[in-house]
Amino acid sequence: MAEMWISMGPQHPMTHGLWTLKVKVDGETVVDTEPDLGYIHRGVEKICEARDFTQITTYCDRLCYASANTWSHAWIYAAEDLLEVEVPERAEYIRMVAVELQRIASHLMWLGAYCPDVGNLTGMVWCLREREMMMDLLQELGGSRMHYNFPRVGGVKRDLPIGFAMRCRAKLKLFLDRIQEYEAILDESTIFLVRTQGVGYAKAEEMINHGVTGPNTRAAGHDYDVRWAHPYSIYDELDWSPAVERPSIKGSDCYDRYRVRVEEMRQSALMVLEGLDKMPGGSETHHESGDPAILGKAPARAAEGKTGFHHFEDSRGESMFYIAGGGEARGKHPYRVSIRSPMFITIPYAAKCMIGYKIADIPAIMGSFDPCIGETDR
Amino acid sequence: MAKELSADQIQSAAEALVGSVAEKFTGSATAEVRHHTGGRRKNAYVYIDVEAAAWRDLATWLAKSHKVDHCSMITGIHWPEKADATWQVVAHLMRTGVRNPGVVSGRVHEIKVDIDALVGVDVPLEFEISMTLAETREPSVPSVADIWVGADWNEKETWDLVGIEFEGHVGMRRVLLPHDSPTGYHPLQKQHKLRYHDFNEMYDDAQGFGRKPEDVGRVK
Amino acid sequence: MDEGTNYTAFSSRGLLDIVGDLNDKALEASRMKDFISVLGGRFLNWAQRKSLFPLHLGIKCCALEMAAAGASRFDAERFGVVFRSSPRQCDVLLVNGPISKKFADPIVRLWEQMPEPKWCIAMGECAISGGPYFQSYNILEGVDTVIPVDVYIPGCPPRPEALIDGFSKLREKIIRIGAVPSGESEARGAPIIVADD
Amino acid sequence: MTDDILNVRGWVESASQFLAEATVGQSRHWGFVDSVAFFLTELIMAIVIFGAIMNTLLVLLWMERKLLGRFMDRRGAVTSLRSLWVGENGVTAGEWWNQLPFGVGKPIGGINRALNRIAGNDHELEAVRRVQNRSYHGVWWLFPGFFQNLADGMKFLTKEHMVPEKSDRFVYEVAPFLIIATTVMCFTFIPLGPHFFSNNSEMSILFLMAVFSVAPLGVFFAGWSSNNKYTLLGGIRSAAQLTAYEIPLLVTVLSVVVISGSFNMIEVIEFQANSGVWNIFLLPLGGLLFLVVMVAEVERIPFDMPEAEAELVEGWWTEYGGMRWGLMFAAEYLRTYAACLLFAHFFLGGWEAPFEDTIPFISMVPHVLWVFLKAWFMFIFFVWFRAALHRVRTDQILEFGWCYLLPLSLVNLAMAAALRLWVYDGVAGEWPILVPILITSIGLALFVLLAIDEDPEALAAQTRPYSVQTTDAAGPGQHRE
Repeated sequence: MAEMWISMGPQHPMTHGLWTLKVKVDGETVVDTEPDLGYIHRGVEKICEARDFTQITTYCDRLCYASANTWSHAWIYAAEDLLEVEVPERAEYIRMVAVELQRIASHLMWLGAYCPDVGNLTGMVWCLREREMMMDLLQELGGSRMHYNFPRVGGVKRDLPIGFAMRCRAKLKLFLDRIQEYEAILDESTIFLVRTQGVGYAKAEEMINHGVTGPNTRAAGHDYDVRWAHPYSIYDELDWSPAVERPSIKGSDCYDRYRVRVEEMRQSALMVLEGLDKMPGGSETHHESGDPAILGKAPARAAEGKTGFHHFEDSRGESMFYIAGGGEARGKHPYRVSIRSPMFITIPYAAKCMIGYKIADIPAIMGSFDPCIGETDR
Repeated sequence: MAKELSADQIQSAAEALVGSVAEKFTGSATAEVRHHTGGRRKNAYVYIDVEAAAWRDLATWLAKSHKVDHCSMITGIHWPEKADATWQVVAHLMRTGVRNPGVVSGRVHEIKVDIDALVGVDVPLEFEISMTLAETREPSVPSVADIWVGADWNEKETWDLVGIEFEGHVGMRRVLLPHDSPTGYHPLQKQHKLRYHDFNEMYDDAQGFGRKPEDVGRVK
Repeated sequence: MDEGTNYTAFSSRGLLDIVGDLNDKALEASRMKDFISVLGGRFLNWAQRKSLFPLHLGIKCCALEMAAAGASRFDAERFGVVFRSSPRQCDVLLVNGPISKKFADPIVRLWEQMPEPKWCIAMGECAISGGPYFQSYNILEGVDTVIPVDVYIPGCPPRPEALIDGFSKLREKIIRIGAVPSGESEARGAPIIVADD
Repeated sequence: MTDDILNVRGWVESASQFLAEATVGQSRHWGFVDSVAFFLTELIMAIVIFGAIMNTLLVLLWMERKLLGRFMDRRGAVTSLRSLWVGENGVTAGEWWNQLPFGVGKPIGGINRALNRIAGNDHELEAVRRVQNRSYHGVWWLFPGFFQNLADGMKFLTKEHMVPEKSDRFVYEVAPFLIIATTVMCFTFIPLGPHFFSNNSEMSILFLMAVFSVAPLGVFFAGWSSNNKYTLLGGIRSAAQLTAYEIPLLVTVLSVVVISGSFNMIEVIEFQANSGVWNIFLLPLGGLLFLVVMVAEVERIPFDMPEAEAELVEGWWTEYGGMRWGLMFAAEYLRTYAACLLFAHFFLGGWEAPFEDTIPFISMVPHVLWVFLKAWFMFIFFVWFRAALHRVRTDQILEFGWCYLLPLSLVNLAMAAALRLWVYDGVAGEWPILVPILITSIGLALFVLLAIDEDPEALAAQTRPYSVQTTDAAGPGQHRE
């Protein structure tokens, strides 16, 4: 068959979200690919120049909608760097609980979307069933199911509700057994292994040079993690180590990326359980919102010419906010907000990864990089 | 207690690097060690102010001899009121130290980094490199897409939204805005205002798609 | 050979027209036509109401609520709502995110590819009025600037129960008005807003 | 022929004979009485068989939805009969029956009100009626969700028929007829009972297999003609996959014919009834092969490449909508139903009750029931595969078909011939009871041993059971180095 360009268009079951992957195909083998992004570009950086610091948190929730908390916390850490704000110890622990629960929910959404990519609908419904548990917990913290607007500059909006710790421990223990169910239907299914092993090779050095970070590089055998390399929050007081996978000689394949994320789900669950035990002031006490134990004082205006930036370990890679303060002329609004989306850099690399494989491998490889188009198009 | 990079490891690595930048790029680049000012830990990072012309060989020097292997983000900012520094490009780089795992007796073993033993060039470090350009119609900065491929799509996005050219960039095209948007239209420049930024033009027909009939003339 | 005629030896279309007219007049005369059209109409209306296939189109956060509505806790399949991937096999275009200028043409093409008795549900603030991005330079203010919309589901994102209520509001509209082609907008009646009553 | 109280064919023959004599026999063409009677019998039996299959097909669809719902921990469709007369959330279509001519509407209105009162959801309190909105499921506990598939099917009638502009119009419109006609034609040769069949030709299995394998041609025409790259790929994949699985299918069916001694379907079943042992116990490998090959023939999940949801949007039927797609959707399930019925006839002894001669009154039960029960039981496996397994890639499917299934089916054929010649014909024309027991136990032991392929050392060391360290097993990847 002559080579032909297939446009896997904006509306396509393989694309989790709206983007087009133009694939040049020779028979069944992929010869060349070209991603085309920008279908839900909504100019968040331009809008943020007309909003103050608390209003921008809601926009950052809606950047990557599968992991809203990690993005709003990334923004708040950058804003605290700009406004030179101290955060009380208890607020750091509550933030860690919120971020790690959101990381589990985000990885569950990824596994739920990855199973139909490789052909099995049961995996999706099971993972979404567990994600509902995590969303219930986050709904107690933030108030709504998906976009929580939970962190504030200097702390958190609300303390843990009464009884939250007990419910959280029960659900996480149940979740730790449910992961065995996923591994039963995925790891022990020969067809899943045949579809994902040896597919979508990517070496560590090549990835980091291409700007790909997070679970995708840890799957390639090096335990680089922003949480220990550029330390923030209270990860040093918890007993955890980055989830690393032992790849093959030719680099990490889809199966490694799947293993890394399942391992990270387990670790996040254990971190939340440990965080609840070590919470200063105990996880049963409840402070009123605005109490200095959970919300420090924070100025509303940035000094002239002051800038602030912060790297954050998002569930898909290393996300980052760079803010240029506007001084008196801009009032409460920042002068420029720049958002580093890990997937905006990973998708072109994943598209290059597909060359040489079959058409049926495109969803397997693309899905294993966990694309989230909301943050890509900003 | 999980191990993590201690503050003085980062501090010493940053000072070492700032020292070598000072004696290598005396004229064109000034480097200093700055600290994050928020949160629990005030980690150090390297801030380099470089002229646009010297950006490319600073980048190759950092990549070759200081193992800066990851370009995190390139941002373009438009300061219309500053005549001498109208266009600013801020590049954030990182030294991650990610290496391919070695093969031992036919089996690949992953790398578990011994954090306390990291010293000197192996310590992961953050960089913020800023370049400013005076008032011009076509601001342009040399491209580093061939040194770090990660910078490729960052530069495309920066040109697409802010309008700063990158000489030597292969295949510059619009990635986020519609392909048929007018040439020279870069929305993040300050002369473009948000829609309805002042209240009274709430319902005139800014986007040219025809308003719903019953909304014409209504003041919000 | 003008477009559309079959390649068979004799033009079967002519035969079909003759037989069709004959049949029609006979049924008309014996008043059987009303009998069939009323009973058949009610049954086919029930069939159309009970199996509304939305398009597998996920734009932004409301897409995850749509997936949650399809999953096991808020099972939308209880009401015959099964997500199909090709617009040819769908009845409902569920728009669940902001429509950017780049996606305006593709969404109109998707709408035109759907066979005729079709409805459009605007789910979430972004689809209703551009939502939090109404000031953006790249976002249309609501999907009704390009497609006629039948049911609006407010919320950012609306809960899966609201999405399922949106489908039941659409079923109410179908039983009341019937499967009117989307061309005649006045015969379609006013759009419904969920949780409005 | 085992006698059966449901002697449908006998009744129809006597009825049509009587009818023919009463009409043609009295006229001057009395010579044609027998041929008219024969024509009437065949016509009525064909319609009866088609009706039985189409109605029990709804059972199949309902089983699929409910079983998938159970595997996926959700309820599945629950649309029930009551939703016919109960409106939506209290909104009804008004007094529509008054528009019916000749006052026929009055009784319908009366029935509607009575049903609403008995099994409706009208409660005197408005709020309770609105909340208890049981328009979708409720008191009518009879198979909730059974009518959902009926609603899906009938909905396609009202859909607009769109033909893609640049598609090959004639082939686009004819391809679905090719698929549907050949699929329905299969059922003429599948007997549902000893006296409940439409056609009992001498070589019925041969003709059945020929008709069964014409449909993939229609799939390829449909894929090619709708002028869409996805459907073209779907059509080509379907053609490649089905040629790869046609030969193992025919060889497995041949092994059943060899062991049963005849090409006629009814004689195959009679052989299993008389010899006292079902073929599944004699040819367990054949049964397994037939199941796997049939899953590939009807393109269900593990071998779902032609309509791969993930990358080909909807595969070869992306451009079809409305009634053509509805019928093709039904044709896919009809082919699965034919596969289940064939498995029941070839390996599970057709209409022979499990302990036919030992339990006294079991032969009083109409044999059609056993055929349907066995077919539905086999359908559970099809749904189980769909819920548990992932989609295999096209080149892996073809490799599996040519390199594994074909040799295995030849081995199975050799086993069947050996069993027939040495054991059945050699001894007294009756299976010695030891042979099936031995074969089944060895088969089960082999299956369990082969199924446990986890490599504990590899799982513990978190490396790959399939060593990918040196060879690049699945990923061609040559283009990149």
